[in-house]
Amino acid sequence: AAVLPVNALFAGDLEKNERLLHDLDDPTKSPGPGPSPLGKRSGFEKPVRKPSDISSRTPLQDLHSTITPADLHFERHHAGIPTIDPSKHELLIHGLVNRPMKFSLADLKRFPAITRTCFIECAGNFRTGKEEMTPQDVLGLTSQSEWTGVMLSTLFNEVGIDAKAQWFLAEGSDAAVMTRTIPLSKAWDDAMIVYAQNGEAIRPEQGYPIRLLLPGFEGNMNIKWLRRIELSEAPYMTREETSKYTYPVKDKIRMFSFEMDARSIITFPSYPQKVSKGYVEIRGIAWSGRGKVEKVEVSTDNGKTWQLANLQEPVLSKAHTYFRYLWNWNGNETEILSRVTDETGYLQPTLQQLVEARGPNIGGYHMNPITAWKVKADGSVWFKPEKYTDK
Amino acid sequence: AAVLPVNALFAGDLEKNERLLHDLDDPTKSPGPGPSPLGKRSGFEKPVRKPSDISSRTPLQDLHSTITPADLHFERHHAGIPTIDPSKHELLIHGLVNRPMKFSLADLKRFPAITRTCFIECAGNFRTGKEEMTPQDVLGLTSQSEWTGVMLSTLFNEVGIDAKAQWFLAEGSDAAVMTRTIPLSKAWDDAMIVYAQNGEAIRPEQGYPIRLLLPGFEGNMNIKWLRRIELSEAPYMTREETSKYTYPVKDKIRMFSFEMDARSIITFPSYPQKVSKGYVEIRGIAWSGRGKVEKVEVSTDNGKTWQLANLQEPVLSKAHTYFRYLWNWNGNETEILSRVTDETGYLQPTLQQLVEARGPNIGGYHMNPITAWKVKADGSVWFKPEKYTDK
Amino acid sequence: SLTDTAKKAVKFGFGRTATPKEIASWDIDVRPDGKGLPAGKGDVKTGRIIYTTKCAVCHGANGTETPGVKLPGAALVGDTLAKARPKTIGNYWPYATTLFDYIRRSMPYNLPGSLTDNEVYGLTAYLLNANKIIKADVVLDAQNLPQIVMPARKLFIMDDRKGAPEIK
Amino acid sequence: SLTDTAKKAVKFGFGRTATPKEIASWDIDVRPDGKGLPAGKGDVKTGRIIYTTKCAVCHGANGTETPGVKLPGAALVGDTLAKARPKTIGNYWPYATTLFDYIRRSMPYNLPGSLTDNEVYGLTAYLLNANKIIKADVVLDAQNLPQIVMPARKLFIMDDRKGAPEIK
Ligand code: HEC
Ligand code: HEC
Ligand SMILES: [Ca+2]
Ligand SMILES: [Ca+2]
Ligand SMILES: [Ca+2]
Ligand SMILES: [Ca+2]
Ligand SMILES: [Ca+2]
Ligand SMILES: [Ca+2]
Ligand SMILES: [Co+2]
Ligand SMILES: [Co+2]
Repeated sequence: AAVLPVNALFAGDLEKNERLLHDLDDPTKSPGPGPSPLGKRSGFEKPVRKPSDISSRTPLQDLHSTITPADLHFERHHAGIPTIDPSKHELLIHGLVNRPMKFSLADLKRFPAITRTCFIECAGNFRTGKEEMTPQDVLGLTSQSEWTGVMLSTLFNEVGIDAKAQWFLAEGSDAAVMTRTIPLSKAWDDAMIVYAQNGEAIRPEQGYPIRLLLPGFEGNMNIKWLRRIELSEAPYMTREETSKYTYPVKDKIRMFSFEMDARSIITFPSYPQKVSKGYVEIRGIAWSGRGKVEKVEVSTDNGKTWQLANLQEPVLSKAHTYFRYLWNWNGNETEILSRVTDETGYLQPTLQQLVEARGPNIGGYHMNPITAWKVKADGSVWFKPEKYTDK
Repeated sequence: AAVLPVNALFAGDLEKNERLLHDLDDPTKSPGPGPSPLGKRSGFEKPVRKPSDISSRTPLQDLHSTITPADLHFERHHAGIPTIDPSKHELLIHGLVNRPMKFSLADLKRFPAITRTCFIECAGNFRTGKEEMTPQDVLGLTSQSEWTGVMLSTLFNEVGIDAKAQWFLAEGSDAAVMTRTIPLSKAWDDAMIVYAQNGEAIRPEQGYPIRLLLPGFEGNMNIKWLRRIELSEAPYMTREETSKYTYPVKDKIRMFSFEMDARSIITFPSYPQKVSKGYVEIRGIAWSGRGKVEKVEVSTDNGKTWQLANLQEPVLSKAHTYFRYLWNWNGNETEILSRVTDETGYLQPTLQQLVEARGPNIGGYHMNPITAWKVKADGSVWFKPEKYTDK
Repeated sequence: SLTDTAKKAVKFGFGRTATPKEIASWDIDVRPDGKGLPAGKGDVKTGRIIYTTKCAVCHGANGTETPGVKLPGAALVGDTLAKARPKTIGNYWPYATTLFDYIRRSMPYNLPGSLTDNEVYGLTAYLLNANKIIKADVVLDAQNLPQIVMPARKLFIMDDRKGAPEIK
Repeated sequence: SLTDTAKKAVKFGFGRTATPKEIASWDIDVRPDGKGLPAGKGDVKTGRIIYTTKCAVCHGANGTETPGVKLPGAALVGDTLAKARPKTIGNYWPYATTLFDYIRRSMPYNLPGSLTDNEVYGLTAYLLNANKIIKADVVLDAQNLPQIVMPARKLFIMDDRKGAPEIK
């Protein structure tokens, strides 16, 4: 039986010839291409991460909600992205356990699964220094995903944990063989071994095929390409928890600061956007490593007064939370700021408060100051860089 | 000053020469490539939609959570995907309004925004017929996204709606100039004009740059590439709401069935997966166009008895909801099924109940029967196709 | 969760008034009561000629199903008898205005929007006649098209389900 | 939301026992108390030679910051004086075992995991001596390495924040 091609399939061929007869600017006048195995972005949209040699930053100002598209998730690598064959990858759990065990990826997927939406943020997330900075420049080392995997407690139950164990070492299979020590309590609380990100397999940059997920803890501790966990009485004092991810606090150096402190940033309006007089919906994200966002306040008068912003529901624990505040701008130059309070009652501090609390040698880790955008009378928006004494 | 290349950037070059000296299978022995502007999937993972000439289907069995990655969102086009320049696209609202208005995409983004996570499902979503069918084959015309945009009620307030208006026509700017009539009440309830999907610009297949979002309503009504809305006293009886998306119910033909009826499907285990004796976590998704999923029950004994499944939180209204049930399989041949009850008390029907309610000429729209998977003693899993009298 | 920051009383002032010309150029819909039908007319004979030139390649010489041939377009002509297969204009379309509206906006598939209003009237006349709904000498226009009572009209009902537990 | 379908009492039986050989081949970590240090030894002199061959290209001839040159690797040698810049082994590393552990697992950057245990002892000795922490004649091994008290040790404190409203 003769079969003529149908619909969109043949539309492609027809299009080439017929389109010439039509107004090229009117999409209603000629059929477009049909379905495909995998979609692509519109050619008019080109969101990108900003890569340096060791990291790349999420374009926060381009995102309208809180799940980061996987290909825009920030990166921080210490020896690049390993190529791992998932059929060969195994996770070893040993040390202070009743039975040291190895789990294949297939084994891990058979255990009861759970999905958790939370942010992962680099503990060094915060840059300042000039007015020409976008939210991506200032705070782009944070992203959010739907993570799916097995509760670490389920695996620890399977191997049996020795009563003497207090900590566990997690080790990656990248060329840095990255290690961090984590308190055992986190495993009984909410730690997971995850194999899926936004529904599909974790992306290579995020730890394919498995990573440790420690909701709310420093990004670096969420070991990627995880291959080994060792239960121990004491922390290992690895390079990443001593020489790195520690910071001067007056005359001491603080280490093992796990939770990411609550913070917020206005992503619209921000540099280099422009606004017009009248209604401007101020938008941004807020989050806390210690639980839910309780409230976000916005100031449109240089921090003199603060107004409650709307929080996008559902508000999840340890998760980027979108906030919005409707501002009726009178056209005068001003500064706009946001500050978050989390469910523990912690209010995001000013830079001045942080410097006062930690002293003049304050480092680049766990810096979560309130930040401001300057709105000029011409509607242009600029980052307000505030000096602090790190050098 | 001489600057030597750093870290991952130069790792690429080094790798070529040095890798030969190392065990190629051990990713800890050589640095990998560094950060990039846009991530890619692991070469070991190739999830794909299944395209026909007019649609493509989401690989439900490959997804571990409920946000569908944008490039795997199902498609259904009537004249292919138009190419639309977002800077030229406008939305016209006219008819029974106080002031007919045009809104540019930039205008729309200035209005107060909201994000809603919900499914969009084709009203014709359901295939049966043979044992060798995957969840993608059976129910792949449903997907879920985080949608962001403006409430239609906000725009209707801006144009001012005439008291005589009862319906509105929504029209696309594709080559089908697709139209559907929607009751005005939906606009006051929860309809939106959305420009973002999973945070970023809507994908071309999903209506770039804007689409109508009618949470819970038939996919076809969520007009893509939206360019015009006309307020009217009466429905327009367009081809898509008369010749299509209608179905015989005994001696009548039912039209304007908006809500997608509650349904569920087990996505694991499913054809062509295999399971082993012992613990098997049964997983799947359930949803309802009328509100929240109240409960999902799973049967592992051919429908004789039913057990409550866990629901993944947060359970959102009109949204795919992941469910899981831990089954201890004794190795005997059986059938596994799921059924959902939504918050209106509606229990997903059997195919037999649907045929009894609608008569022998039942069509392919709004078919939401309970479906079963057969588990053979060898662990193989097969779809259970049930005949019904359409043809 | 659907509470945005808009207060109902507020007018934002974004967007602009649409001009009558802008509206007219996009306002192509046709309602069952005839609202939207343009001036012009067309008869069965001219309709048949246009059909043969512009439609037959996809919908078949007579618009009917051809055994053994899978056409790119659906059958348009069938037994005008309720419940007969395939579902076509004669047995399944409740309103004649829909035919005008649909052809004008989206056919021919490869060149949508290319037909003149007279051509659409003619094609509509031809297809209604082929489906034994109007006589061969009818000249269709904005006045008589909405008057046509389609055989399937009486079968169509608005959704009669009340929601809640009911399976219907 | 973190309630999965696992009941604590259940053992699933997925996975397998790891063999001692499998564990040994991956168990490369070294703890401050010396647990994990392998047999073998190394002195400053041999360490310096290995450093020059395998490390200097990235960390500089002497491991110190070179004005006007941005090295691919961080400075490793500096003023062994608390709070001096740059932060290096002498003024910022609280445990000598970390140096052995880190070098063995991830250096040289381009060929991680390629050093013998003796080489790592040697490099550790060389870098500790260059930072004025051990004498030039020390031969490092599993016994004496954990005994070294690093100058920065006394500065390090575990997180002293209590959470809640406190800004600290
Ligand atoms: C190049 C192929 C092609 C040509 C030429 C074409 N059509 Fe179509 N026609 C289609 C396809 C494909 C569909 C189904 C579209 C869909 O379902 O979205 C269709 C659908 C239709 C329908 C709706 C059928 C139903 O039952 O819903 C009508 C009426 C129709 N065409 C009329 C015409 C007329 C009149 C012409 C000539 C002016 C024409 N077509 C030319 C391909 C074509
Ligand atoms: C090809 C370049 C390269 C070579 C060769 C190299 N390193 Fe490194 N080294 C680096 C880089 C880059 C880092 C920083 C890695 C990071 O931060 O993740 C580093 C970090 C270090 C550190 C940690 C410094 C700190 O303060 O945290 C030590 C110690 C070190 N290297 C020792 C060595 C030794 C010993 C050798 C030789 C066996 C060596 N390196 C060879 C590039 C190199
Ligand atoms: Ca085209
Ligand atoms: Ca490599
Ligand atoms: Ca109209
Ligand atoms: Ca057109
Ligand atoms: Ca060990
Ligand atoms: Ca190694
Ligand atoms: Co980091
Ligand atoms: Co559909």
